[in-house]
Amino acid sequence: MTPRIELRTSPHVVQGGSVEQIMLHVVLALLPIAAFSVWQYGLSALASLVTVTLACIGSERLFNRLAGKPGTLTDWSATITGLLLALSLPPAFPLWMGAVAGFVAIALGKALFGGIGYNVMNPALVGRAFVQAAFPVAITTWIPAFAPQRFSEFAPTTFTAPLMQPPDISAWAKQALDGFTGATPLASWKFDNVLTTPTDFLTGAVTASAGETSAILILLSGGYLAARGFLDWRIPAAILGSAALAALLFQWLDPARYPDPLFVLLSGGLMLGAVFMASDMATSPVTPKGVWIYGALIGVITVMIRYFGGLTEGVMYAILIGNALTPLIDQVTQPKLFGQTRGKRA
Amino acid sequence: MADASLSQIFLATVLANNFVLAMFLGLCPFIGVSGRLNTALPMGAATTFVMLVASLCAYGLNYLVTAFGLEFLRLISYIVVIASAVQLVEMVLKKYSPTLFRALGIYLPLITTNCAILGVALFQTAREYSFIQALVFAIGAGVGFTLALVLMAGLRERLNLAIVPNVVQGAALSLMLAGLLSLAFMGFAGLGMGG
Amino acid sequence: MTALTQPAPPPATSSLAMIRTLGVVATVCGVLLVLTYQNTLEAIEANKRIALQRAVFKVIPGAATMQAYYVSPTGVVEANGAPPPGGLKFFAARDAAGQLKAVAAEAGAMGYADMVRVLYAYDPDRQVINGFGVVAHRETPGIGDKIITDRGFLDNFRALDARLNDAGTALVNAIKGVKHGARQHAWEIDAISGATVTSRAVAKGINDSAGKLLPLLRPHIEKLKEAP
Amino acid sequence: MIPGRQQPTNLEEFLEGLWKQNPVFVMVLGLCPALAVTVSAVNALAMGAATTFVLLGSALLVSLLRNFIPREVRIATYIVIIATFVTIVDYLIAAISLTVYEALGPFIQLIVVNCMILGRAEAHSSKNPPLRALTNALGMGLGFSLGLLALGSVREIFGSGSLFGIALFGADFQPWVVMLLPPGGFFVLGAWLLLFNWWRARTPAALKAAEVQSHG
Amino acid sequence: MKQGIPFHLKPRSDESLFTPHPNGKRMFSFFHRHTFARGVHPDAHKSTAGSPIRRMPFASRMILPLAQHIGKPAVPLVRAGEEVVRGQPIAKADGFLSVPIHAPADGVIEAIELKASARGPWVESIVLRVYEASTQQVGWSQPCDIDNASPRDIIQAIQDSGMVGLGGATFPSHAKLTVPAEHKIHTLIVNGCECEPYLTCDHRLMLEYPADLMIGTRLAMRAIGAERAIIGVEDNKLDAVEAIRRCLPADGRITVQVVPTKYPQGAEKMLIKSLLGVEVPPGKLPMHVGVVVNNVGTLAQLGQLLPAGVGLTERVVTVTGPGINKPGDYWVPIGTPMRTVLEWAGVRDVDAREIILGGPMMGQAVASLDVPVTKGVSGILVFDKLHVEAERKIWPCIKCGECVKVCPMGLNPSMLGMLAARREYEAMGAAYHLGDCFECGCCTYVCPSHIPLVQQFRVAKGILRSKSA
Repeated sequence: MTPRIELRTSPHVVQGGSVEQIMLHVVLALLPIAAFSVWQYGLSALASLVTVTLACIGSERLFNRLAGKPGTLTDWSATITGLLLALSLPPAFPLWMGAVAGFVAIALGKALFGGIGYNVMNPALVGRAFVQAAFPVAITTWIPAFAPQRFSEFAPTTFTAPLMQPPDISAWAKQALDGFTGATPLASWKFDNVLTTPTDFLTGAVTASAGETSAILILLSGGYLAARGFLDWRIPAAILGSAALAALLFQWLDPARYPDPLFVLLSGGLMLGAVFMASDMATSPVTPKGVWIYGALIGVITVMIRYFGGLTEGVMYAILIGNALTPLIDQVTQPKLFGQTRGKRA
Repeated sequence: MADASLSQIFLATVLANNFVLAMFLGLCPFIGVSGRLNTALPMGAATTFVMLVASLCAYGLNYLVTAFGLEFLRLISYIVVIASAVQLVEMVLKKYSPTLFRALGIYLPLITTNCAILGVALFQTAREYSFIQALVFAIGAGVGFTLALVLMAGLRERLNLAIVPNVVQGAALSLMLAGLLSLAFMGFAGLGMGG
Repeated sequence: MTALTQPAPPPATSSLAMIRTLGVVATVCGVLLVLTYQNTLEAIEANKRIALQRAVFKVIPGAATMQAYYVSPTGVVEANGAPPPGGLKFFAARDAAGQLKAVAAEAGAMGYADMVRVLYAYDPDRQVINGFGVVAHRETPGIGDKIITDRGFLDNFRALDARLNDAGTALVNAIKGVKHGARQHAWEIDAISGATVTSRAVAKGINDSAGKLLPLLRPHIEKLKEAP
Repeated sequence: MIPGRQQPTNLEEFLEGLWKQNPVFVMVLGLCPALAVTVSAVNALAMGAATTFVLLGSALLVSLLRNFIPREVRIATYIVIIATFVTIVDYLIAAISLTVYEALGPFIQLIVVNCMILGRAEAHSSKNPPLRALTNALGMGLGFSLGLLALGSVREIFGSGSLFGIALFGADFQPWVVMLLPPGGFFVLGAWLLLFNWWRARTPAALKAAEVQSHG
Repeated sequence: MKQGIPFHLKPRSDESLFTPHPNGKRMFSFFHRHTFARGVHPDAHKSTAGSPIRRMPFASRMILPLAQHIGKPAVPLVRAGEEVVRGQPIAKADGFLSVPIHAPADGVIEAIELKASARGPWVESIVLRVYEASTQQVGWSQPCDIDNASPRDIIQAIQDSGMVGLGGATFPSHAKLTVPAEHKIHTLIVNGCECEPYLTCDHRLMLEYPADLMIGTRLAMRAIGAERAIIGVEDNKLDAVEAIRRCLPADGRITVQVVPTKYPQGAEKMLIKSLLGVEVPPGKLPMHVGVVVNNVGTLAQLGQLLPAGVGLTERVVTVTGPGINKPGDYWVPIGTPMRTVLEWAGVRDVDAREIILGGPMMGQAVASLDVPVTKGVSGILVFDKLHVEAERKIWPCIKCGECVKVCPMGLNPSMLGMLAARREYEAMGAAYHLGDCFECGCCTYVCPSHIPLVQQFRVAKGILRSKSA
């Protein structure tokens, strides 16, 4: 009997679970949201999803080749970045701009710092913030949800020639759906004090980025991921909780001026951001206590920007700031060493 | 601008018009001293302090210079007086508070010829801030500088543990990080516009 | 420059030498400065005047001359030197015949990124604001800077209602920005779609400025019309 | 001035700042004005010219007075001299063009704290005769202007679709506004430095030369 | 009689699984069972728990390394060619921190030479050729009157028995039970957790030899002067709890307490925290909080050996794993080569991939089948091809924080791992408490990036040690 013996170091058993598995499940969890978005906005949203995701995957390949690293496409992280990015863009965002966003997301958000695990900010949000700053008009040009002909024609902006300005689509949008104002619920509230009803939010009949409106789907997908342990439930809980608390406080201070917490939770990208973007593992704190602080900060900053800033939506920036704060949060929330009395840390 | 409220000035200076991330002031120390957290914080504190000194000096000097119609001496007097004042403060600190000197002292000479310091003086003059407004502005500038410095230091410490591609090392990486931070800070644009 | 050739520290210089040097350098610099200052002063003043005039004339078409004044509760004085207490600056523009065309004033409000400073023209006869120009802004290019070019937005300032109440103490209707396409009254400013923040800043700035300036100005309009 | 090394020729002196020790790309100095005003090529050139003027003026004066200035007060003297020339250039620009003056804003006056200028005065002008100091300062100034131009051009091309105010892509071009904003400044300079790093990594000899220079 | 026990360490009821919190936080006691923070829950795989311990026959040749314990190696008392009887000391302790070695069978000393050891390097070992006629009869003894012996006598007797910590630590038991005068020990904790998956040797010992365990426990209590003993058993071994409870002495000084099943419940500091609610400060020993911890296996064996005055010549070993035909707990004579054990228990196929001494979380893979079973071997696990996962791709740390959530010592393995990758060993030791890591393996167990964290920490510790030395 001469068994072939392999030498390994302890522990010799592991839990299973792998980076690929986590990432794949996030992709799967995003698919229903993407599908809802396509159902809502039609062909344009579909084209945007496909283009942005392919741009991310292509850029990842390119940078891996430049860095001489083996392909990392199998980790699905580029796919997640692409899907998230596309879901956070307006459905009729010109495809060439979407491709730019995808490229920037991978280049500035990830490849620069050494790839997966080393990125300091959520790549999708880096891409989103870049195009928000670069193309401020296009990224605030919305199309109506559930327009009747959404499966038969593209929005005129979708196929804008590269480097060129997208055409003005207000006339097209008005004709596509009667009474379409082109303002997101947050803008309507901020500038005209018009509140969108929760029913509209839940059915998705609002003006928004491609993947923002399906609150129930987002929560279901997030719940699935959290239950499987692929997502830290504390992060969305802290963000949504602190945002709701902040909203409640302001509403209590001045009910006429500030909306109710439900509106704050349902409007804009708060749900999508809290569940899928802020929870990006590489850019959120590792310590359980740190995670709460991180989430609470993001929630509060979001409300601050929405209420007092120049922008109507602040989730993206709040998460980026949270990402930037993550190393500091990690530093101050190092776990308490077993047996050490509190306050005495070397 | 002269009628802006204090909280507005403070918020705008710390966040929306952050000296480093939105106004490009104080980049040399920002790139140079942001490598480690334990130096970033005292550096930020020292800078804030010097800004306050500079702001006080500039307020007085501007008053004098305007009163005598010697506007063409403004820049020279600012830089000379601020540099001397910092030197003086350094000496006083060394004599009366050695602990504080050890904490801040080594940074003071580095800071004196930093464009953020002169920036505080020049901007408060250009915007015709009142005395109190100028002080709040200086503190805001210092806090904003410290915030940017500390954030940057945190990120850079973390990236020290990453396998960053070779061509991105050094100043290029710092600038790209600063760009990302700056991008994130754009979210604060217009914060406090409603007062 | 290198450690290899580090020279031994030279003997300490006497204080006299230091002071002498600083004195010489200060003198040289002072001479240079004064020379520059004197030689450029006129050109700079002229530049500023021309720039201001150009801005005012752009806001008040047909104007040929302009004069800056301070108005305060005590009266109107020509703007030379410091303003009187509570004084506000405004410009009176006259056409070639010396007739008062309109008055112009600067207004400012916090926009998206920083102060938006604009110049507006007020026609005292019709009690409307009928001219508008942007002096300085740091708004987002492509969005906020549409206030300079957007036709629809500039149309707001053909005859923007700025009537004073009978007592002459305040505007009858506050000037305010409304959502794009929702303008119903002559005192409303139709915001630029997508640039609501900047548009509203302009409206707020003009409202604040006009609300303060016009009541002060009203008693002196006739005098202004007379005085050349 | 390492002993045994030959005194550099005037051409070398000139090229040093222009290329080998380029203040923007190699030494990464004077970043504040480099990033703040380079939203267009014209602004970049104006800033470059202003800085070059101050460099030349202070180099000349410092070099002339070099044997006269005691060591103890040299920094103070240099600062005064530099501040003088900055004030002069401030007035000159305002006299020449108010538009440019307003575009550059307080950053003209901030030239005074550009560490490159003080560094030149201390490391070069105070040790060399006027002509040599001027040559070196001119090289540095042009190198700085070149760096600013490189930044300004990229930012103007992407951010406004034009170069020196001349439209390049027609009316329908979509400007990349971010390039005119602070993040764009950081990104473009970062990208240029990246390019330089990459280029230097490909030519190890050049890298070594640069290292020697920057330590010298 | 109990005045020596600090108030906050008052014994808890041994009745309930849900012991109330000593600070009176009763409200949460149903949700918050008493245990340490964090840790993991690996699959138990304790299929061998149901069958009694069997005896393994003598191998024809036994190998007895002189260093089977922590401390100085023993000094041989025999020469090649000498005949020995089972139980006879063949090597004596070299100083206090050392223990003797006894012949596991009748036979003749073949040689004293270098032999392969489980840790890799070859070590000085006594090779014993076993007579085929050797019986279980112990031919040598030095009985000890345990009822009247002084603590010092007991400790001497324990050293003479060659006993070491059988849980795997192999720290000489007499040394562990020797408490410096400045420490007052109030409690002996008997560790019956056996939190490692697969292992059941302690479980079977508790079931089959509870009386011996009582004797051993009492001896240990006497040796250290403890007023009480608490036997902590994980709640997946309630039958063992029942068996022990039946043997508990009437004076109530020995109690058994159930703790939740969680890895690493059996680590000394964790068990103290679970049972008493106190944390042993970093860098300190249990005796600093008035506690000494001993393994059930050790005490049960002591209870057998000491009254008879015989040495440690065999121990219970769990031989199991997917690659074993006849898994079970065996009395294995110390010195039996691995090959013999595996032949006896049957290796399922020739493609056995990994052979581990000890449990799967902290045990050590062996390179050679000639390695003998030593005093510290609690289990032999054989994983076959199926169960040894193919080379898993190692990803960069994605900072998921799972390791931080499971590290029982409250370390930040994520940070430590990244520092290790950059060779920043000083920072690991100084700022991130590397020294407090006891290599339980929880972090590596959960890491989705498959980073060999524990291995990195071992290397780092070694480098730090060699630097400070």
